[in-house]
Amino acid sequence: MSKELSDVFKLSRDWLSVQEVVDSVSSPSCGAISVFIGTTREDEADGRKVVGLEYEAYEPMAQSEFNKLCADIRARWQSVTHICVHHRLGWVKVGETSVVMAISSPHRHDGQQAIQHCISQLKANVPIWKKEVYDTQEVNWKENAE
Amino acid sequence: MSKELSDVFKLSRDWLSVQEVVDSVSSPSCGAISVFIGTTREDEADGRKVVGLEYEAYEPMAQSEFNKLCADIRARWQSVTHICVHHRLGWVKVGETSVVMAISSPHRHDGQQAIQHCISQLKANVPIWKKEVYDTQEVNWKENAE
Amino acid sequence: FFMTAQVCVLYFAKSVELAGVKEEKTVAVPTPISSHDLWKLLLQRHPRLCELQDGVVLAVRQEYVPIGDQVLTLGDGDEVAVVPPLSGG
Amino acid sequence: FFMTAQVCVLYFAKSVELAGVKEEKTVAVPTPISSHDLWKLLLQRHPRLCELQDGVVLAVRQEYVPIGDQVLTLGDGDEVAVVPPLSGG
Repeated sequence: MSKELSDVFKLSRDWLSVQEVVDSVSSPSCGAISVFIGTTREDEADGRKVVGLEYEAYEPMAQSEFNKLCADIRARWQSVTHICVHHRLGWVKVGETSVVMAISSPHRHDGQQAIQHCISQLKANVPIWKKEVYDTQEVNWKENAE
Repeated sequence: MSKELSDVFKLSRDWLSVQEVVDSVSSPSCGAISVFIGTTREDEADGRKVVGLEYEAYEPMAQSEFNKLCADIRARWQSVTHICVHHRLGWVKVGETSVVMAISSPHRHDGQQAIQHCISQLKANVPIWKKEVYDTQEVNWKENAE
Repeated sequence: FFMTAQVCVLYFAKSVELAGVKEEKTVAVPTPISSHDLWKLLLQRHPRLCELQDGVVLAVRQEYVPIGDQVLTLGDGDEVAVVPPLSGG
Repeated sequence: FFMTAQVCVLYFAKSVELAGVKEEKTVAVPTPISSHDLWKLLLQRHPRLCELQDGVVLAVRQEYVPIGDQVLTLGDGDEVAVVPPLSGG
């Protein structure tokens, strides 16, 4: 059985579809799909309410860092079949999804570890930024802890 | 901010909707949703091809074991907000989804650990069974390794 | 001093095929009884269940009970289930 | 012996606000140059970038370069980016 592998990365100014991301990693050889969904939380900072986030990316470099991340994942968990990440750009209201990622694998353990690595390395290495926008019109550029 | 927690378990003879499961755990206080999707893999056993799986459950006990599992998850990861599991019953063709589960949490680490615990404990403790059905009409009751 | 309870026995998965029945609404069972003796009683009714010997457990009033020394007090209408190895997910 | 390259400098996130510009298509830069000296040169153009001092890195031809002793050989049209701390996800 020859195995096709796909790495799909999309930066989108539209609403993200979980189903579309899941469908793009589905495979008859895979019994397990692990998914992570990140959404913008209701939050307060210094008495100001967060109303949304504004994302931007260094787009071609984001794609090349994603490719490196996929190579790293495949070196660590060789049973990983398909990897798909959709990330929002532009204005994302509180409660909306900013990132959806899915990884398929024949059995679940590899996919579950790989998805954790994928989100933590995406936050660490893929050149994307967000600023919080408050109900006072003020803004604050965020910084990932990890 | 008072926190509503929900534990939803559904046994379904119909196709499962990932979006429905994800929607039922969404919460403005949660930045992370971890999802696991189990599908029936293309497989062979002794030269016979698996065409599908037939699931059955001890339904009221499956619900009560799910309730215990949720209590266990909440004791281990106290930030877990909503838990939802949909599991198929009856005939599931190869390639179709047999289980979808989602857990929401304010931050991702708790949810990611909780979802792994959820699938492994569901397999170990919730009274559901499947038999593989082969292209030869033969069947074989499966047994979870863990 | 022993009494008898009329319990409802449920069979699942491979045990349905081996017992040839999914449910027996009133099975007379002495009580108290060890789970081991309860299993022996079910084996007498359906000898082919011995195929399940390794890995089977019971559920009594929807709680798992391993087959062993544990003593069960049963009442009329109590649900007893034969639980072959699980394979959900 | 030094040469000069005309590089394209890209600014992202907070560095856009501090520099007041998103992109400078042709910036004359000596080459070879250490990444530290390249950063100093950008600070001379846009002094407010010093707010980013802690945590900023550069990207040269879309590869991360920490600010330090590493010597870069630049060519005309090369892309240099100012990369404040990331916050994707």
